[in-house]
Amino acid sequence: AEKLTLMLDWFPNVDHLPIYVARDRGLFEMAGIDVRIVSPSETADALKLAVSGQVDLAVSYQPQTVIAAAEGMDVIAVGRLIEHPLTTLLFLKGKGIEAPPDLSGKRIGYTVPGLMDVMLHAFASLNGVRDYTSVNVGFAVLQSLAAGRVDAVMGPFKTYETVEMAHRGYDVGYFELEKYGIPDYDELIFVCSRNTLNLKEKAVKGFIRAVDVAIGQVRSNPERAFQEYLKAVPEANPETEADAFRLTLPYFAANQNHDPLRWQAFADFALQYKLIGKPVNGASLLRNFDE
Amino acid sequence: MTPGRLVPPALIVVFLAVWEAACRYLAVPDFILPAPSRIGIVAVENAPLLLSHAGTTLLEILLGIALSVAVAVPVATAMFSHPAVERSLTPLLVASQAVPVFAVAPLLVVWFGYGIVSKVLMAAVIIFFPITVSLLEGFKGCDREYRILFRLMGAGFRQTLRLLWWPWALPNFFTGLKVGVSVATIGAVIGEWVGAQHGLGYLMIQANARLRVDLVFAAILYLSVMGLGLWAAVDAIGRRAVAWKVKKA
Amino acid sequence: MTPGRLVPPALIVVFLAVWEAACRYLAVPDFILPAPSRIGIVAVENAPLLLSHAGTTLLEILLGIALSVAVAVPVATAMFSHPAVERSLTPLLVASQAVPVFAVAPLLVVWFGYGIVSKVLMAAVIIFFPITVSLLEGFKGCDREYRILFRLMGAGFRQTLRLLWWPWALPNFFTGLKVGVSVATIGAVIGEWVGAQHGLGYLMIQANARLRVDLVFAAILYLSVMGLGLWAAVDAIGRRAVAWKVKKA
Amino acid sequence: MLKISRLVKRFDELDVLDGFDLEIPRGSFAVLIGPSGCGKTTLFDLLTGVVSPDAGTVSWMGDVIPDAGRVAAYMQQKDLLLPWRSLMDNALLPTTIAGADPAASREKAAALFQRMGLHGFEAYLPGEISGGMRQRCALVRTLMFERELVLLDEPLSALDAITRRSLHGLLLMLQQAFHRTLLMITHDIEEGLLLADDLYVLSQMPMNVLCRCRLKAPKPRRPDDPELIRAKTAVMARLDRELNNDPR
Amino acid sequence: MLKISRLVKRFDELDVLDGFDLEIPRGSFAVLIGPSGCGKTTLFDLLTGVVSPDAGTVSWMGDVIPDAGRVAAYMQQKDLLLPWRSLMDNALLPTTIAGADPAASREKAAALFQRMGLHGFEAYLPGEISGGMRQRCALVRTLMFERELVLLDEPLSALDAITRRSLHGLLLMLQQAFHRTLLMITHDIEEGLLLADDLYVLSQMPMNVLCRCRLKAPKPRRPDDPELIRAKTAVMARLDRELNNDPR
Ligand SMILES: Nc1ncnc2c1ncn2[C@@H]1O[C@H](COP(=O)(O)OP(=O)(O)OP(=O)(O)O)[C@@H](O)[C@H]1O
Ligand SMILES: Nc1ncnc2c1ncn2[C@@H]1O[C@H](COP(=O)(O)OP(=O)(O)OP(=O)(O)O)[C@@H](O)[C@H]1O
Ligand SMILES: [Mg+2]
Ligand SMILES: [Mg+2]
Repeated sequence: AEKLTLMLDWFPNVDHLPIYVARDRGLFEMAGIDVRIVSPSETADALKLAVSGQVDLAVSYQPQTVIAAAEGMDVIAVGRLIEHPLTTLLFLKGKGIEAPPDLSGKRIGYTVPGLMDVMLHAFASLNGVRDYTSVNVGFAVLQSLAAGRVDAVMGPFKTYETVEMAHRGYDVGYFELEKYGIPDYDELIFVCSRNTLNLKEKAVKGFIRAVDVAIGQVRSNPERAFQEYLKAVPEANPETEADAFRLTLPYFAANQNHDPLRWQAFADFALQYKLIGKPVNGASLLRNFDE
Repeated sequence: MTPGRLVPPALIVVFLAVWEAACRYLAVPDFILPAPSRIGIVAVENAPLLLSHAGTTLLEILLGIALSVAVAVPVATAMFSHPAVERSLTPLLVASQAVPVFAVAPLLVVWFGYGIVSKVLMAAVIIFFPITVSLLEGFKGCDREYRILFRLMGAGFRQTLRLLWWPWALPNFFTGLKVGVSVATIGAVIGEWVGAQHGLGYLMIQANARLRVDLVFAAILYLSVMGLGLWAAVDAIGRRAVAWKVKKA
Repeated sequence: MTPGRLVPPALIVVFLAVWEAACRYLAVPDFILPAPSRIGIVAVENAPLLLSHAGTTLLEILLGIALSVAVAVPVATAMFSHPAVERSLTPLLVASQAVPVFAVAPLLVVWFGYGIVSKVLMAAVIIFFPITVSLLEGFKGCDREYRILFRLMGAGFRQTLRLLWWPWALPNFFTGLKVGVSVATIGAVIGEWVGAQHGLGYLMIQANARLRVDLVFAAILYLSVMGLGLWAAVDAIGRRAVAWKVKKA
Repeated sequence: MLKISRLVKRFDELDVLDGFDLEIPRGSFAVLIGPSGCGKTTLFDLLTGVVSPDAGTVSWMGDVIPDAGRVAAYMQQKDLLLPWRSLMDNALLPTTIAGADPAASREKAAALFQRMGLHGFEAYLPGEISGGMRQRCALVRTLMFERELVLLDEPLSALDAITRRSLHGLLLMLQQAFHRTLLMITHDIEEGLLLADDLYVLSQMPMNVLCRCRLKAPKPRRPDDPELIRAKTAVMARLDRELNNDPR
Repeated sequence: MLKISRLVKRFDELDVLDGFDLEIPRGSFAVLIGPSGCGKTTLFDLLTGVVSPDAGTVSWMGDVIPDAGRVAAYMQQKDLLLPWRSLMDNALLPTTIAGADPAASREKAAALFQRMGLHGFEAYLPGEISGGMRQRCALVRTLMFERELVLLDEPLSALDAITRRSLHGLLLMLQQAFHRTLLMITHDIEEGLLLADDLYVLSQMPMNVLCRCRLKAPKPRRPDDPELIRAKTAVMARLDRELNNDPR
């Protein structure tokens, strides 16, 4: 079997569940590949190491991939894992926030400077949020919300922080980006370098197919898939992650067809809001195996 | 401080009591700062998991200590014996202290892969600096009169090093080593951010990402105990090695 | 090492040359490790941006140094004068070294907000330990005979501290401070990863998210220079303060 | 009066003192002479509380005191100058600590520097002067410290004969004009005989008084005084016997 | 022969030596006596290369050498014992460094310990012994170091008269049986006269030879030898004149 190394975008979580299912049900084996899964030290590492060929494949984000392309990195999206944004603008309920304009004059946090502050700015200008103060809260999302240091945070996942907050007795609401004027995009995708793709096209294709099959199987029997995941990732917390999985399930990619128009729309948005400095041709970043 | 004297005295009890009270009466949420009692329970309940991760981390730390001592001693010696080396290396060493790991993590992966090497290196890098600086200052603190005595007795560099400078600088070495082993825990943990599959640092990142703050703190408890143990061990060895100082008093 | 002697000598040139060559000929991608020439260019081109962020970080570091010295000196003194305090505090201090920042950063932010305070605290916490340990060992290293002399002259604790122990431990204090200021840069940067709007740490995270690795390294270059400057300053002050040692030689 | 009764001190397997007695009348000058390593410094250390005795008592003017650290100025065998302070600042240490008037103290120290032949070296650091100069500086420091009892452990051992002789005058002045009680260790028998009211010859460990030599001749004495020459021969012979009876 | 020519040494504004000359015949015993702080230790330091001269030369057996560090064993005024080594290990330092046979060295050191009255203290640390014992240990260490020229800076100043006298015998043996050339600083004029072939009386800074006293009497000499007593008075008078002409 051909060996492939996959680097996750972050530590293993339910977003990656289909990958573990594919591995543990032998789907990779059937495709003639042997996949090693590793975690990065930081979310940008996966893409960097994939582009440099240190790992074969990486789980990355569509915005990150667009940025990488604008920076001239030779990255190519080969598959999809989560097909809509999970990123939201999260707020605590009961503080008078019902619609985006209610955020005017508030203090709003964001998680990743350079990315989420841009999203916040775009969201605010598209939805009439005025006179707000933005602060970088880093990874202290819950803490800063709960302590009242901020009124909302741009960046948390609607499938994850919401669950954690709920489990701790906080009633949270969120605005979904794609419903408030920000172009729809794929939250999690698989990327690799053009060079890797040339050298290992068959294996990569096999990998994407296997994940696709796994997503179908997960859909058909979520409960069993979740049990398998708990076995594969013993650190997982069964209670909260069950809820997170339930929320994530609808977003797993229904197919492996990249939509060049959707990519282009996001790339144009990124250019407009200065997430990137030069235009990116969306279609050139994509590889659809099913065509 | 001998291990026996590490038995937590009054101040520690007070510290824990204040912490516990703060969590209970100020209603500090668990995920901001868990109460010590909660941390204790989690630490005991998850002992098998934590211990198995702790083993990995301890191994990395011990190897890191060994590696950094093995490098720091000759480096400090070279810097001491050749002022040109000191002038060259000092800026590099000091500058290296300002490099955050996340910037070099991919590089470490590129060069050393996902195995134990990169973690050991991270731990070693962190311990290295205080040891080298302390040892060098110790060497430099040696009274000139003794150096001259050795020169008059015809001692070469190696002999002077072995018989004079090294015993002279030993207390400083141990001061540096104590600072070093205390921060070595952090070094290994940071190292584990680079593509680890096991270890307390890995566990902490996982738990942190899962917002299991109590488990994070339980892991910190294990790390702290490990750090204390290393400190106490170095202190005990240090005391033995400079017994003549104690005896003189 | 006086500032003048920091002028990069041969070894540094060699180091940079090897790095440059590695990037060019081993084809290390510049988003993993940029060549020094590239970093230099970016550092110069973006000087206004970098300098403005560096100003913020420098202020945090300086305040952090001031704060930690202000706390370390009395704490080390108390530990020295009351063995019970030492027995109580040592485990807490050592254990605290095993606490990774990401665990406490949220706490600091929750308690001290998004202002400068939490960053100053982060820097101070990191510097505090080496200074305290070194100073304490310095105090302890004072020959018993001198302590007795002071007792016979009827000196109280404060007088002995001021006239004997403090000057005695001054070289150790400066060793600790040197180690401290070198790592202080990291302290401030980590503090800026949470809840900052400005500063080199903030800039680094931002540049990293934008995959501007060369800018990340340019920021590190500024940090390194800052660390070197602080080191050289402490070294110069330290030399002046222990001039009698040099003169004696 | 300083009264030492049944003082006992052991170091591990070494019996340094095993019931040592001594009485020094107030205002007198006592000199201790004994073999090297017999326990003289240890006795001074016990008197001043530098080390604590295993048994025995010390009393001063009839009161038993834990040690004489509060009533005595002690010049130790090592000079113990602070290497970072100038000679003047070292000499001023006792008055700085006592909070005495700085100007007056400085004046007094300057006079002593002059007297000791250290004039001009006030600003030097201890590392920059000769062994004898260090010793003289330590002596100045001790004299700056006004206590009724003065303990001197080989205070003049590193000085040339002339400087030494001039400092004998200073020590006698201390006794006679300032009414101090002096207790001095020396290896120079002639020096002891020139200065002492009572000269004690000490035994090897465990240390005891072998003989007490009461000297009545008025001071200053001359070294060629026949009484002194006789006494010197006697002390020498006693020491000789002590050291050669028990050849260590 | 050791020949010192026109040696010059300044410390800042202090002219310690300003053209100092001295010749020591091979195999002879020279003693230097001079006021405290006049530059004797500095002269030894210059001879051994501990400090470097501003001008002047040193030659040994006719060859100009940068310093006599390679031909001399030097016992410094401070004992410079390593506090972490036992007395025996301190004494063995020169032979350890020279790589000499450990067993033979140990035997030789043991004999010297015996001779110095240090027997039984071989395992003690320097911090656990008396000042005089430290000095004797430093002397043992110097003698363990086999060099033709031996420089001794006040080697016996902290010892009692009897121990001192017995060590005079040792030093004479070193000269007579082992044919060493000895150069010794002392403040004890009688000691100088007992041992010296040539005794030099030195001036204040800048240091010069005030007078050279050639002693022909066979050794060992007796202190009550009338020639010695006469010489002692003369040296004393010369020193006195030197110190009181120029009262520092
Ligand atoms: N490092 C130095 N810096 C400045 N002056 C010094 C230094 N070393 C010695 N001196 C000066 O040189 C002079 C001679 O000192 P030296 O030690 O040679 O005297 P000495 O003759 O050995 O005296 P003693 O008999 O007291 O030991 C002294 O006045 C001293 O102050
Ligand atoms: N800290 C110690 N530990 C063990 N033994 C000690 C200690 N201090 C002193 N001694 C021993 O006590 C004995 C007496 O020492 P002391 O210093 O009192 O002698 P001394 O009479 O002053 O001699 P000197 O004339 O040589 O100064 C010595 O044999 C010494 O080894
Ligand atoms: Mg003594
Ligand atoms: Mg001298």
